Amino acid sequence: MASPVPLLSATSVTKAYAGIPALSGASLVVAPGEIHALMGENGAGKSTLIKILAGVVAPDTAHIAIDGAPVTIESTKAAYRLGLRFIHQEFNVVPTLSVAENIFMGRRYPRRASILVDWVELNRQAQRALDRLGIDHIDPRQNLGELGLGDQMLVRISAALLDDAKLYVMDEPTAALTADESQRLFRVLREIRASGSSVLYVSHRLDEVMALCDKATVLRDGRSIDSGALANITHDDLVALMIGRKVEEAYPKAVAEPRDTTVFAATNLATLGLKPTSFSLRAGEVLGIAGLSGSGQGELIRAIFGDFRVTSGTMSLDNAPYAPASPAAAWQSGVAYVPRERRAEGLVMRRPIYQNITLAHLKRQSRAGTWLTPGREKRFAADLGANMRLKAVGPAQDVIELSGGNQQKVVFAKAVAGDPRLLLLEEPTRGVDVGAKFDIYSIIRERTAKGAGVILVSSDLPELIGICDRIAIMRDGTITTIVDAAGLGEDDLVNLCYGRTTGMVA
Amino acid sequence: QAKVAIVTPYMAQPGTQFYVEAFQAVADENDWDVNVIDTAGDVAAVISRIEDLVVQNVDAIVINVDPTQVTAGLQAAKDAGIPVFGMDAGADPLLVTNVTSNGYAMAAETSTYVADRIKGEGNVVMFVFEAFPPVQVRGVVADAVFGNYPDIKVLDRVTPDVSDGGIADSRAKMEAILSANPEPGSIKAVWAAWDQPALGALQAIEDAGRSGEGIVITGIDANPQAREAIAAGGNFEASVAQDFSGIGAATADAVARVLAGEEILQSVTYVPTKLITKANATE
Amino acid sequence: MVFIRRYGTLIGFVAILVFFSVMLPATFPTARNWLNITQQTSMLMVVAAGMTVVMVMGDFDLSVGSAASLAGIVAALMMAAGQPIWAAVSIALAVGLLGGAFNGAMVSLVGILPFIATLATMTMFSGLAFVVSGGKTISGRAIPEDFGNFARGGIPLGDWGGVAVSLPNLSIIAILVILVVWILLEQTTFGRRLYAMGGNMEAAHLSGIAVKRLRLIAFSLTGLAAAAGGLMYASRVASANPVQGSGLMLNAIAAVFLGTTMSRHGEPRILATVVGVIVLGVLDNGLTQLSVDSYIRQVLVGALILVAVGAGSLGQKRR
Amino acid sequence: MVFIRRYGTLIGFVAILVFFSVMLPATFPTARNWLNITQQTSMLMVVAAGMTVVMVMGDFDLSVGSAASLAGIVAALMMAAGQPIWAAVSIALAVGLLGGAFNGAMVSLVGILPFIATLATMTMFSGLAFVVSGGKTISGRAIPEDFGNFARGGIPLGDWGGVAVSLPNLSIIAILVILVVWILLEQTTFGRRLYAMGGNMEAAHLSGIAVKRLRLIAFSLTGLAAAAGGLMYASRVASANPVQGSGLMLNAIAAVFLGTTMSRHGEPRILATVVGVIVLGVLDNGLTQLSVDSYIRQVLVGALILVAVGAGSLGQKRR
Ligand SMILES: Nc1ncnc2c1ncn2[C@@H]1O[C@H](COP(=O)(O)OP(=O)(O)OP(=O)(O)O)[C@@H](O)[C@H]1O
Ligand SMILES: Nc1ncnc2c1ncn2[C@@H]1O[C@H](COP(=O)(O)OP(=O)(O)OP(=O)(O)O)[C@@H](O)[C@H]1O
Ligand SMILES: [Mg+2]
Ligand SMILES: [Mg+2]
Repeated sequence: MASPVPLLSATSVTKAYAGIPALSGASLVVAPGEIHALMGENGAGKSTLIKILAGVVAPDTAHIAIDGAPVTIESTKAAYRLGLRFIHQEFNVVPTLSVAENIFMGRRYPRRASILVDWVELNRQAQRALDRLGIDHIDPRQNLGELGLGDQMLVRISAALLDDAKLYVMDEPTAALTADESQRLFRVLREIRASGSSVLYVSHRLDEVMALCDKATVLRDGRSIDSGALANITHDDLVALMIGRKVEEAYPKAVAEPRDTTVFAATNLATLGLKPTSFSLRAGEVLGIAGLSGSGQGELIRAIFGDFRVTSGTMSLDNAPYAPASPAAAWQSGVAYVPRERRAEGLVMRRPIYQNITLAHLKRQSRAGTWLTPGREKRFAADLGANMRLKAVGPAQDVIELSGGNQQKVVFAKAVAGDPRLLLLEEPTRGVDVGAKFDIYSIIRERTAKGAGVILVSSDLPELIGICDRIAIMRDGTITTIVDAAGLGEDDLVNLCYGRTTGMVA
Repeated sequence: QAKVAIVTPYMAQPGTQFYVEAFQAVADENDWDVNVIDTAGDVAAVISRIEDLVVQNVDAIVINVDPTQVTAGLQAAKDAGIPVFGMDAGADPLLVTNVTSNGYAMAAETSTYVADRIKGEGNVVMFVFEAFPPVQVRGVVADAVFGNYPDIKVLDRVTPDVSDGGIADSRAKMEAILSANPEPGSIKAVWAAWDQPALGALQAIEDAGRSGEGIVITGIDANPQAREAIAAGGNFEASVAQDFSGIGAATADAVARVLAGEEILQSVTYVPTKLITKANATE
Repeated sequence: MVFIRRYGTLIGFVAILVFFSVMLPATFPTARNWLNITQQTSMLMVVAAGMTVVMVMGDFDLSVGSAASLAGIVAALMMAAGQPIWAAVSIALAVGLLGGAFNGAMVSLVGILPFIATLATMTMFSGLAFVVSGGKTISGRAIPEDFGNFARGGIPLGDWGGVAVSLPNLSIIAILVILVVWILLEQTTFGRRLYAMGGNMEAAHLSGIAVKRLRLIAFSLTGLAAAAGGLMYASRVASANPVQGSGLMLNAIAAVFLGTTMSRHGEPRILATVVGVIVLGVLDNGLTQLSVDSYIRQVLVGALILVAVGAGSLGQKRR
Repeated sequence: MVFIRRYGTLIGFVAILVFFSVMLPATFPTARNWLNITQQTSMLMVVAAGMTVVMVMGDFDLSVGSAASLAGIVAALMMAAGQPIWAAVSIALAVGLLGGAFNGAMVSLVGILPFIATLATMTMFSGLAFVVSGGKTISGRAIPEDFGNFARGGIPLGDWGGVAVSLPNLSIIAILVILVVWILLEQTTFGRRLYAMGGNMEAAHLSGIAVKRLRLIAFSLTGLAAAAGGLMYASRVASANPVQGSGLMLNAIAAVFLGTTMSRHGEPRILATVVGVIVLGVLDNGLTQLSVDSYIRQVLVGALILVAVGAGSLGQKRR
């Protein structure tokens, strides 16, 4: 194969935030007609590099060329005109506008009489963009905010695919997608490759990357340390390249079997969007919750957490009646929560890391429950952060300055900081690199070894199978079955979620 | 029972209270149903409220706002045959009559008092307010009087912020002026177009420890706080009492006469005023 | 449930209307009275419509009242100096547009918080109005009769129960302004982009919307509407003084906010703003007709707004 | 660069101070004048300190001015009725606290937007002040001398360049209030929680913060501070009228917002609010001493604020 002019070449890209380097001479070369993975651990500089290409962040130095011609990208509009399309890591949608309007955001709407919006045409074109991903369950006229996270991501992808471009850049597009939805995205990405355009792809799901991408560039500490065809490298070597050490196993072994005491039980628990549901959780057990999006997983968690008013049924915690009136009461009882959307629900972005971590534990992290002790708080936060390899300047750094995966670690740290009896986790490892995932799983196992119970909602099926003891399947607002995770295959789980029978039902 | 309405944007000003109370007293004697409407400074709202009153078909309307600004409302009342009276408002063909004190005369009284007291020479600080016509005319007269003395210099012509009543801001302004003119005798007098700035200036002078310099302060209106200050014998020496109650009562009398079928010919009805000094402040 | 949540505030307002109609059957629910209300609220309507444009982006403009006063003063001074009415009106509108553009530049180009920027320009415009007018009220013969007559005129609608009614000119202007703003916000790409900015400024910026330019334009339009409101006010009172618009600012913001309690996601909508303005106008109109003492009226207006809006909010218990 | 960004506004303000000191070397930078400024701004300081508490949560309180007026009226009426000063002051403070709690209940329990809720209560409190006072100014012999004397008194500080200076009582109160608010916001879990709520209400709720209760408390404190400011005002003018606090509201919000331009992420901070209040006070004091015409002074105040804040903002390039 002749070596053609690269579609995109970015060399000597440097960027420092307040003197601290995020990129130190990184380079990236993407050829036409390839799906190129951009790899690296949390905080390696992937998103920063992408934002520079998108004209969102100004680099300190950069030599960027498109089709061999040097360019400077000084605005989002410039990037657009150069034929680059982006899906950024954080959710950038307008929930109050319709799906079609979100798809067309930033572009000129179809018009009548040269000024008035042609709504019919707008919705038609939006529908076409959705069709391209094979999406038929989303109405372009719907409000985007009414959709689940996965569907919102599908809309964002449709928006990027609205017209033809040279390079599509996607920063963790599958973090919120189900396996099925991911497959549809991959089909389109392969179509794009076939048409001669390229894709720059970021994901911490390595299996996905190995299966989909042709080439990879690995960033570590803001430098490109290797680049090459994925066909020539094994999974384990890739991990070692990224995080600089070997990870033997994806999931830590359970230290102890679940005990026979019950930590938590729900009896006929119901709330808005949740039909009467009963289950119990043993001390030291991790119970996974699987199901299609919108099956009531979120409602179940929020009901247990005291955030949704329970309309019927009872709960018990450590065999005592448990009926929290609010999340405040839940935390008091020793229940901790990692919410689904870290930026909207989990973090106070413009506050320091340590303040975010101690927010739910201020009673204990203060003198007499009243007087702040910032020094102690910082030390406490620094210790916790070290446990999960939090990459930050220090505990006083504002969360908004952290990379996506590191923000997620802060949310997790807050949840485990108070030695909870019951951990409620929604997508706790979203955007977290393989190494840090292992750390998080280890912490979960540490908690269970001390007799805590864990309820884990995740769209990452290998994760569910790997870390859970049992998995509850939710459908239409209630738990339909609970199966043992051991020996379960991904396909079995998918079938269960769709309500298709397999021989596996326990 | 006759329905009479008073519409004013200036209810918060002390004078207005007295008009209204005296008016009410006469109204009670006549057993009228009085509706007092304050539009809190909004002149267009005066028109709106007059329109509402016309819809409601009241028997008489009293305003205390410049009639040329509410012509639309006055016209609506006239079309409906409802008589409108001015209570210290201004003369206008659409009004039956306007009952008021003579503003030119009041300002002449205090400004000549000042000029005489300082023997026609020295620096004078003026507190004025141009946005309100009846007060604005006072400034005009005082300007003329001081301008007629070659040795009187107007040091500053201050318009205080009146949104809080005028005392506090006038005081802050006077404090600054005193700081800028630290020499004893560098300020001979403070002439204020109404009492609140005079009171603010008095506080500033006393607080600065300069009450011994003999700075002469005058106000206009002679409200209770001013009378007390004058009676105390300090720098605040004189003010002019408008007979607010007299204006209110005279307006009510005019309304009564018209309701009784009489015709009123003079477009302005003057009610006498009086210079207030230490001698008669407590009367 | 969903019904109450969405329409709670509206129901509260309808209850107020029903109350007045029952208490004042002969005068409140008449065509004449309603035409009065549209005229009485027309200035606020125009200013609030302009305010809606910036509030859609999540911004404020505190300077509209001063801008209205300034525009009125400028027009009055020009007319007093013998300029034709059309020239005076055009220059006054241009002053409003420029003032708004200045606000927009401070907010979007310099990057000052809208609250501070427009508070500062509120002071500046008001000071300018005092400076150019010398603090005086310009009235009487200085103002051409035609100018004052405009606000008094209207299009005759014929007889209604024996009374001749006409659609006031001021109301017509208000309706036109509402129509233009409605088209702008709901039917053009420009308006939809403002909504995108209000919903998520970051997302709007990332998707290539020229947020700085649009913000500048939006503030300019608000300034223009404020000037129009100020001219209407000046025409209605056939005079101009440097403070006469000052009451418009808080009421305009209040009307837009009242409107937001009726929209799906709490975003400002022009038609909801219209309802908000009318509610404020109806409360004044109805309580005056009921001869409620003005002080007690103040307390009642506040309380009624709380009850009406509160009814809507209580319905929205999510948890 | 980072320096300019963070301290740009502060540098602008220092430039203003230097300017006045150069123009008025004999009178502006004197202890006497500065003590005057602290006294003149003391009421605004107290009200703005209270406003900072709710603005930390991202809320507003538009009713502080009316609450101040109402508290002043209540105290004056009680004193006029022969009650001892301490009783009158306590009851007036209680009225402020209750009014604030009412605001808090509307916002947090009923769920009305702070802007609408406090706009409504602003109208209500103001109406109440008129109703209880009958619209009259209460002054003169109705007010005990001791009450008015308090504002005139102070702690002697000795001689300063031949002039006897003293620290005014009102300034002392302002300093105490600032200290209390500083401790509350910066040193206690209560303040930490308010800041978290201001940063992300949802995250704060899900982190176990009793957001409703805290909001209620915060609004109550703001009401209390407003009442204190109103009492100080009444003492300073030795009288009370139902509108005298109305200028405080916008200025208090302006001071807090000016302060936010000096903090890291634009969050309100009490010490920054103090700077904001002093800037407003210094501009008034300095320009008056320069005998700048009061109308032109208005324009200058606005322009200087824009320049000072703009200097800070321009340093903050977004990308
Ligand atoms: N606004 C900012 N201010 C200061 N530092 C920042 C800022 N944004 C990013 N950084 C730092 O730059 C480094 C690179 O971050 P980046 O978001 O590019 O990482 P990433 O590779 O995308 O990580 P992840 O996989 O977690 O998303 C991190 O150390 C981060 O803390
Ligand atoms: N980052 C982007 N993402 C998506 N579309 C973009 C982006 N930047 C620009 N566009 C689209 O590229 C085209 C050219 O942009 P530009 O805004 O200059 O057009 P315009 O003529 O100014 O349109 P308008 O008058 O509607 O603003 C438009 O269709 C615009 O919507
Ligand atoms: Mg990233
Ligand atoms: Mg464009």
